[in-house]
Amino acid sequence: MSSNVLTRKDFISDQAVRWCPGCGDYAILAQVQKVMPELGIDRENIVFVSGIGCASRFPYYMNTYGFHTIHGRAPAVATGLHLARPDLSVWVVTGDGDALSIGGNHLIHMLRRNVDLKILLFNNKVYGLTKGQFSPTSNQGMKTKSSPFGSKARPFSTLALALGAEATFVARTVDTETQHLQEMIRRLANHRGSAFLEILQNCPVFNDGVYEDLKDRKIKSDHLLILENGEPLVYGADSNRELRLDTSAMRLYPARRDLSDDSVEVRHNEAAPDASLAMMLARAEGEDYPVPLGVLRAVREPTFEELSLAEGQAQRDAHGEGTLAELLYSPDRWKVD
Amino acid sequence: MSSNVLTRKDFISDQAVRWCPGCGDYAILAQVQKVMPELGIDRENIVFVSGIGCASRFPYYMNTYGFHTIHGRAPAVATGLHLARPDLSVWVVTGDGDALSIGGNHLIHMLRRNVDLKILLFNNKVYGLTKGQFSPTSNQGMKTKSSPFGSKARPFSTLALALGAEATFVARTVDTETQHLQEMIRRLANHRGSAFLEILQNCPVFNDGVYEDLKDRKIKSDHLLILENGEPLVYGADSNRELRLDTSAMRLYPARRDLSDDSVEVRHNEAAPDASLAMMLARAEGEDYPVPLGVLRAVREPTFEELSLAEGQAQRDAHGEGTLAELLYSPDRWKVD
Amino acid sequence: MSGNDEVPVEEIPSVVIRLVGDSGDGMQLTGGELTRAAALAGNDIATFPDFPAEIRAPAGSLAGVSGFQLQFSSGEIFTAGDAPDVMVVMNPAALRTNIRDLEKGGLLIVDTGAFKAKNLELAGYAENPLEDGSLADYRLVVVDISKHVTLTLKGEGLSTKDVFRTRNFYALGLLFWLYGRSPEAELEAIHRKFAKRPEIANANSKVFQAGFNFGETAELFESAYRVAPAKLPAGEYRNITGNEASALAILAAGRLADKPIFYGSYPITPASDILHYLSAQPRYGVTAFQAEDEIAAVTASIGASFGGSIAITGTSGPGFALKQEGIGLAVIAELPLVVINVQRAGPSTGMPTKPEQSDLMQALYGRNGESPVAIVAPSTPADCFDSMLDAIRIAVEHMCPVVYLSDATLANGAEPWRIPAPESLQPIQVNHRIEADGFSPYIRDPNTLARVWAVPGTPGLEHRIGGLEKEDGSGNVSYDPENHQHMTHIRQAKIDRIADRLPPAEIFGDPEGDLLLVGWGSTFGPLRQATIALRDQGHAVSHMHLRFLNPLQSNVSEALLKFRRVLVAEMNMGQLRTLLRDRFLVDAKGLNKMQGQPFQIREVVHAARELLTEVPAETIK
Amino acid sequence: MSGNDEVPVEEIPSVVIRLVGDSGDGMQLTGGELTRAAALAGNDIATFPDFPAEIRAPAGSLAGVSGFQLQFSSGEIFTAGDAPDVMVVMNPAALRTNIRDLEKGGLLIVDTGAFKAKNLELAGYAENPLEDGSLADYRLVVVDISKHVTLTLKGEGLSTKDVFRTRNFYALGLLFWLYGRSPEAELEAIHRKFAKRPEIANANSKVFQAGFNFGETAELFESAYRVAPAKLPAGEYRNITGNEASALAILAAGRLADKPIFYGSYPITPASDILHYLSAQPRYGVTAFQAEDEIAAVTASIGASFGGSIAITGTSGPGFALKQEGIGLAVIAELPLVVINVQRAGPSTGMPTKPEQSDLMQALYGRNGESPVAIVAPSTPADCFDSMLDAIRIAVEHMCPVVYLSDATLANGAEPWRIPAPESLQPIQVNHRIEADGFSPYIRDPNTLARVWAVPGTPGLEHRIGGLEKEDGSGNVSYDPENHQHMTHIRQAKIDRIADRLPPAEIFGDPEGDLLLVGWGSTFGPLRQATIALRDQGHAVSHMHLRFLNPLQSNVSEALLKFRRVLVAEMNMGQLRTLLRDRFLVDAKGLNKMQGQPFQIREVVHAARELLTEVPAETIK
Ligand SMILES: Cc1ncc(C[n+]2csc(CCOP(=O)(O)OP(=O)(O)O)c2C)c(N)n1
Ligand SMILES: Cc1ncc(C[n+]2csc(CCOP(=O)(O)OP(=O)(O)O)c2C)c(N)n1
Ligand code: SF4
Ligand code: SF4
Ligand SMILES: [Mg+2]
Ligand SMILES: [Mg+2]
Repeated sequence: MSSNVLTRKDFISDQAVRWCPGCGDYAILAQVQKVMPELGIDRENIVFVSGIGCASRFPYYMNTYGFHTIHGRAPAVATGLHLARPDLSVWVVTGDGDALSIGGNHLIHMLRRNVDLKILLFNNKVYGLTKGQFSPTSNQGMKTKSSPFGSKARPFSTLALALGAEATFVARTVDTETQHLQEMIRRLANHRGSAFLEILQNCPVFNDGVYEDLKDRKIKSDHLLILENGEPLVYGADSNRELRLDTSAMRLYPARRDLSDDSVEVRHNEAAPDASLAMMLARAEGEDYPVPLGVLRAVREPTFEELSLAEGQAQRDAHGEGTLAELLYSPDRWKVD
Repeated sequence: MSSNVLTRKDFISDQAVRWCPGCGDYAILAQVQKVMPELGIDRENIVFVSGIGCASRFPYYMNTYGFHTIHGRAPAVATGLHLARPDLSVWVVTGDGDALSIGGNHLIHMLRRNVDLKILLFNNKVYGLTKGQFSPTSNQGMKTKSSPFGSKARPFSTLALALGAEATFVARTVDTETQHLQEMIRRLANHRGSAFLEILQNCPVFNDGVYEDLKDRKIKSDHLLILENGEPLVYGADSNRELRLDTSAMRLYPARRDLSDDSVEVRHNEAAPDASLAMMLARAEGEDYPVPLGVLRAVREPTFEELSLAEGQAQRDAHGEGTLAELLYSPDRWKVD
Repeated sequence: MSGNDEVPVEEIPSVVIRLVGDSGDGMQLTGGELTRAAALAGNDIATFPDFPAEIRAPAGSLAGVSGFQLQFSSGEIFTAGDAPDVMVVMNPAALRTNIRDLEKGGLLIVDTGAFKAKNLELAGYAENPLEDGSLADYRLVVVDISKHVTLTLKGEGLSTKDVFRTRNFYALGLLFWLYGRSPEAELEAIHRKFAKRPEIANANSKVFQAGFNFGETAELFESAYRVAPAKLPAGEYRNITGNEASALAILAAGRLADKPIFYGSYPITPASDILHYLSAQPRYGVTAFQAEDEIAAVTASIGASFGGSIAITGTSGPGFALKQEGIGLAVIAELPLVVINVQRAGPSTGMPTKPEQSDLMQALYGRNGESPVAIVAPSTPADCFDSMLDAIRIAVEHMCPVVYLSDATLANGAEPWRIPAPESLQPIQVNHRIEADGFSPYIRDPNTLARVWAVPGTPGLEHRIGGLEKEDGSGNVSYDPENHQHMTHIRQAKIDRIADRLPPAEIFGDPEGDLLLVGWGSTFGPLRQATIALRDQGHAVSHMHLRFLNPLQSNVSEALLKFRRVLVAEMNMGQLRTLLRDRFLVDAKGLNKMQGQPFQIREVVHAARELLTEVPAETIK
Repeated sequence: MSGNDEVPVEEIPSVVIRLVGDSGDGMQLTGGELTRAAALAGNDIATFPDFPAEIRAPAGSLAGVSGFQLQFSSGEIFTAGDAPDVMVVMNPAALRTNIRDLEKGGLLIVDTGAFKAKNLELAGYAENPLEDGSLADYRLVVVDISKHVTLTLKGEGLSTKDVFRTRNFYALGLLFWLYGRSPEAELEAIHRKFAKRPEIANANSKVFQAGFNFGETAELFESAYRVAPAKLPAGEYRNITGNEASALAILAAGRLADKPIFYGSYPITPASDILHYLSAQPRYGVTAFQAEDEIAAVTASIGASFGGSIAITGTSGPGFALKQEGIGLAVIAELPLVVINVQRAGPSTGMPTKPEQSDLMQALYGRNGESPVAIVAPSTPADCFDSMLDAIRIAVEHMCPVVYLSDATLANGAEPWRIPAPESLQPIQVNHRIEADGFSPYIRDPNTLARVWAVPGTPGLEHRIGGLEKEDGSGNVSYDPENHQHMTHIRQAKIDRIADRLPPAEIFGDPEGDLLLVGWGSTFGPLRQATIALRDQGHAVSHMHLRFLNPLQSNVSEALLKFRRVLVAEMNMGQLRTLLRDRFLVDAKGLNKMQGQPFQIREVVHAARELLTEVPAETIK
């Protein structure tokens, strides 16, 4: 089994897929199934762990090991699994409600610890499975069943939160950008440590069109900034726009490339030890700003598992494997005859 | 009662204070009791809400209303209280474990929503009450009862996390800097929206001396950067050092003021709409970096309560107060005789 | 009223209709309209919607089948009926998953247009069941609704998809004709409902009328039917689901107490609709807070309660588990709080859209330490109104958390509710302490043992409370051994004394006999109806329904002793039975259904009969 | 052995000593050393440490008093004794809070040097109790320890504070002399313990010796005492606390099963020490994960269990409440998991350092839905070892969560433990499925009903599990009504069948009689000792201790019927009693202590006597 060359089909389980027609989740599933065989990991060594939500049904459709756990706890379940079994490739699939509402704490702690997990966060900016309430990423003012007059809460910037929580790998893509999505999945697989990917996903039933600007062929190039490492932050139909640094205000702003001003050109550096640029990009949101897609940050730091394993090894090297006899017969024992 | 001029003594409750001798919590309590009378708020309109931990015993010692709740949930309890009673001045007292370990999710959601609460986070980088395990802010490698070989987890940067969670007011001070601590409490009180103050606090029993550099009179000026709005980021015994921006690496770095280089001088702007500078300051950590103290960010945005109240008012203005009759007699009713 | 002169009209006492189709076919909407028409015509009604867990499973799949069952009657009814007399089927998958429930000889109306090869395959039919004789047991009526609507709407400029989506209104028209409902009110309703999309309103109206006319002209049915109005008590009525009634009562409580309401919740099926309802009502002084999780929902509500609001937090099973630590805080802080648990099938995520009553023990015992709470359980959708008012009254008058145990059947089921006159509702007494003299936070009412409710903002009453054990009276933190024993007893006694205010549990039937059927919550309907049936058959059976589970009403013990046998029927493994056995050492037997479905009347009748004829108890345990 | 020739040496069967002082006075350390000396001398011992909730309350305050009680004996003992015969008091606050417990005529040793005005005031004494005659009931021995240590250490260059902190070793020396313990071993121990601070080691040794010498030379005592070695079964012994024994068993299980161990926990009193112990033992293949909260601790452990580790998660009351939703997932996923709950006094935060047994119901019923788990409860500190091994065996062999209910008394209490020979411990059988043929994730062992444990990494066994209801066998998501009923019964039957492997519950005393005392957990000691006392007094009393609470051992029902009366003594309001009444309809009475303190033997004896003489049951309920 393990030696065969795998194909996309090998990753399709026997379960009928049950998302709504037109749901962005289908495209993501297809791309994941497409990229998996390329990774050279045996199917039995892959585990998909999810919480609860439409997105979280994902594991049922992957012909790998899978665990559809409880709402918000997938990062914690996966942390335990991977600490116990660092030989496995463990993927977490979650939604914006699952990951950022009830599960926010586990997510930030996983990122902080740099547990070697791949996180796919399907952000449709709404609670799909419970039929359409606003989520922590919903735009302020969004009208839903639980916010009939518009939601009052400001949304999280998903990537800013991840960066604020010390993430070593942070990226973003869109369900409809097939190639880019594939590329991001590959990048995720190759990162050692917590690798966090936000996938902007359309929910045609409860939040149709939130990402329309990024999908409409006519205008999308003005709204998408595809990050290229080492390159300036150029976008727009004729590459005529650029995000540049205004040093007086200490912020990126959208500039016309043909008009020169006082600002500083910024070249993307995903490996910068300091997360400042990544953070500016994560926050590059607003009317005139494009949405940055790609890898905002990718730095290699020791993973939680590496450090934990190394400690165990060091102890065993220094003092030998613990035996039952040694465990029981402590030096302060005494004898009764 | 309400009309009397209050003094510090009015804020001292009849309960014996039960922290360890030398605990930094004493100094904080004293300064809070000192500043309270200046705020011009009647004692009965002030509520201190806490979770569980040494820090969280705080409310017992304040002669105001108080609620010592359960571990990690103070921000949520306070959110409910203040949504219900926006007329009150509600303060949250919490520890690094309480706020950032078990309570991390409530903290970031409170900040995101911009609930009008004042948060005092006593960061002693350890779990005091449970007798000395590492916390989410403990330095990596710290040896404790639960990490006898050094903790493996990377710490949160408290302020970076808050900024990543959209905080509108973020500040830091130290238990021993009496004047500065007082000033920060005043600033907190004046902010509308979530106001987050990290207080670096010494735990002489379980983590003595973690902040020694900031306390030792001989060296502390080299280690403390006191932020002044509009001013460059100058510090050092003779104000001979400065944090400047390296635009090629997009980061702040510690420079000598007398040596000029390519870098850009940065003037502090706590009210910048973009949180980038605040984030850089929050992350200004490391061997050669000073610890910034003061207000990193202070921007005014509508609070969650303001928006919620306004909506209720708008509805009542438009359609009148709801009556019992109107509630019960829906238009689709029918009559049986 | 129009009618086909050539078809006889038969008077029937009641009918059970089930509409089944794909989730996209609008069965819930159709069911709702039919319910309303029946209600307006004065019938007693009961409904049972049954939808899939998926938002929209692939069209035509077995997982995507959505159903709505409705009984309307000229007499008093308590359930939506065991088995349908009439089934309307919109596609093969719906037929496959539902047909076994239809009574033999029942009327089966099918849209043949949906029985195409692909749909048949999705439903797992090798052959078309409409043609292979497998439906011979039923009175099959086939109509090519799909074709009819296409013809009806030709030239209206609608997309094929939009045309197809009007099929349910065609079926509705047919049913209106069949039961002699006047189409006018429905036509109006359609125009109101689709006011924002006039072209759809227009199409639905046309198609509805076409269905009605087809019933009249085509000779499909041997007879049309009439169900006479029920003799309901006089008054104004509206149709109401359990979730609506719960929400309404919450708003009413705010007005009755003249207090602001705080509702903290995190969405979860089947409780979310209460949040939705309340979110739309800021005019009634309600703050509906969608929290980040259930822990925040309950603790924010506790904060609001500390601040003096009437605080309610709502959820379902798994969310209820998450709230338990918070409920314990409310117990020791002695703050009023109502916790709604709309129960669903467990354990864990279980079957989230299906009903169950398996959280009674969790409500009683789900927290650390001895932490008693009061428990109230509504019995029918309309009773949710009264039960919620009871829950709120108990919470604020006894200063304690009250768990309110609804379930998925009640939450989504509807029935006519006689609207109480506003002035007939008792005000809710809330007394906040304001007197500073002699104040301390844990002084108590000598009768109820409720502590004072002193809220921030009151000068001179500044005080601190929390989760550590309290000294009685002063409220100071105390580790004193005797005080802990004392406080443990006080907290228990406070709950026990609530029994003093409760009316005796009502016994339907004679006060003694051979068998007492005991139930709580949504099993009220089938148990009551089963009791009626058993008594009609001459058995000495009575029915005791418990609306209060903690404390139990004071006559319960005595009532149990007066019957030779006790049968506790529950949608769980015997949780109330456990309680009764423990408290009263009565050898109660259990009828326990764990199928995510309410009891059928016949199941209860059958189990009762077995017990009456002394079949060994094991078989029905 | 040295001894004052002029003081007689009295042989006594046992003695109860309590050391009390400020938290900073080192009472726990002193108690530990005294315990070790008694153990090494072959006495049977039992200890009860009792410390305040504050880390270090202000020196001299009532809240800061820390105590350590120890009984050593020449016969078998099961508790640290009801009341001390000897009390050593290091300051006025300690005297005030403890003196009422000392037996009249008991020996009271006091450091007069600490009875200064400020300390007296802090303790709330208007006059010095050493001088006002209020202690006349006791044999008061005053020593100015503070002065003695100052003199002893003059010129050693230590700070006043450091000198003052040696006082406990002076008291220890005195006690060593009084009970004829050899000082050599202790002097060695001091040097080991303070190896990193030789000046302190030196000072403590000097002071210890000075105390010993003072006993010998001063004519303080009428007599010295000797407690002969107990006739313990032959073997190697060590002194062990409950938390240590639990942790040791966890490590041993890893070796016995040849599997890695995963321990997920979030610090909480009184469970944290298990985490501390395991964190130091990576050599035994344990991964100790300090999670961000209890929910992460339990779910990470479930993840590790899915991955094939032996997974354990530990906490106390409020943390246990937070874990319940996760436990429900383990129930439906049918994964092995041990959940430790070191119970403490509730509700809510309650009295965090004090013991209670009030989470039995929470363990049984604390989750949504019908979600049965197994429950094991250790009876003594040493029994924690065997009980934990039992819990782990049940979890992995029956593929289910097992709750392990310890409490604060067991956790910190110590007793000598006869070390089992490593080869005497049964290996733990773990069979992971590897055969792909015929595999599906919910196929079961026909005897135990345990499903297969197939772990990721095994080729051909790829499968998905989760919290939605499963189809038996295939493990596919299922909403089928009959399947849900079937699975509910399977999950219950799986737990019930564990009873087949359990030995019968042991009845101490005769198998029938007038009264059966029933208990579980840490009440074992006082109940057993009370039973002995009652039998000595001629009563027909027996004692049944339950180590397994779910399922109950199969002889329990029969055993209960053989006694005229049943008394269930618990540190709660009657949780086991509730269970027994429900299951067996037996009119069990309760003795319920809710004081954050273990039972005293005399309390149990008293309650039993009352019941035996037919005093109305209400008074002891
Ligand atoms: C403890 C608990 N609380 C609430 C729920 C109900 N619930 C299920 S999924 C969900 C939110 C789903 O939103 P998201 O994570 O964004 O996923 P999506 O459905 O949009 O893919 C909620 C609130 C639950 N299953 N468990
Ligand atoms: C649910 C729950 N889990 C765990 C605990 C135990 N606990 C109490 S305080 C605390 C951590 C305290 O650390 P921190 O918040 O940093 O406060 P500090 O004592 O250092 O001021 C813990 C783990 C608890 N009380 N409740
Ligand atoms: S509700 Fe939205 S997210 Fe969920 S399956 Fe349907 S389209 Fe997709
Ligand atoms: S343990 Fe540390 S933080 Fe807690 S009271 Fe003592 S010194 Fe202060
Ligand atoms: Mg979503
Ligand atoms: Mg701390």
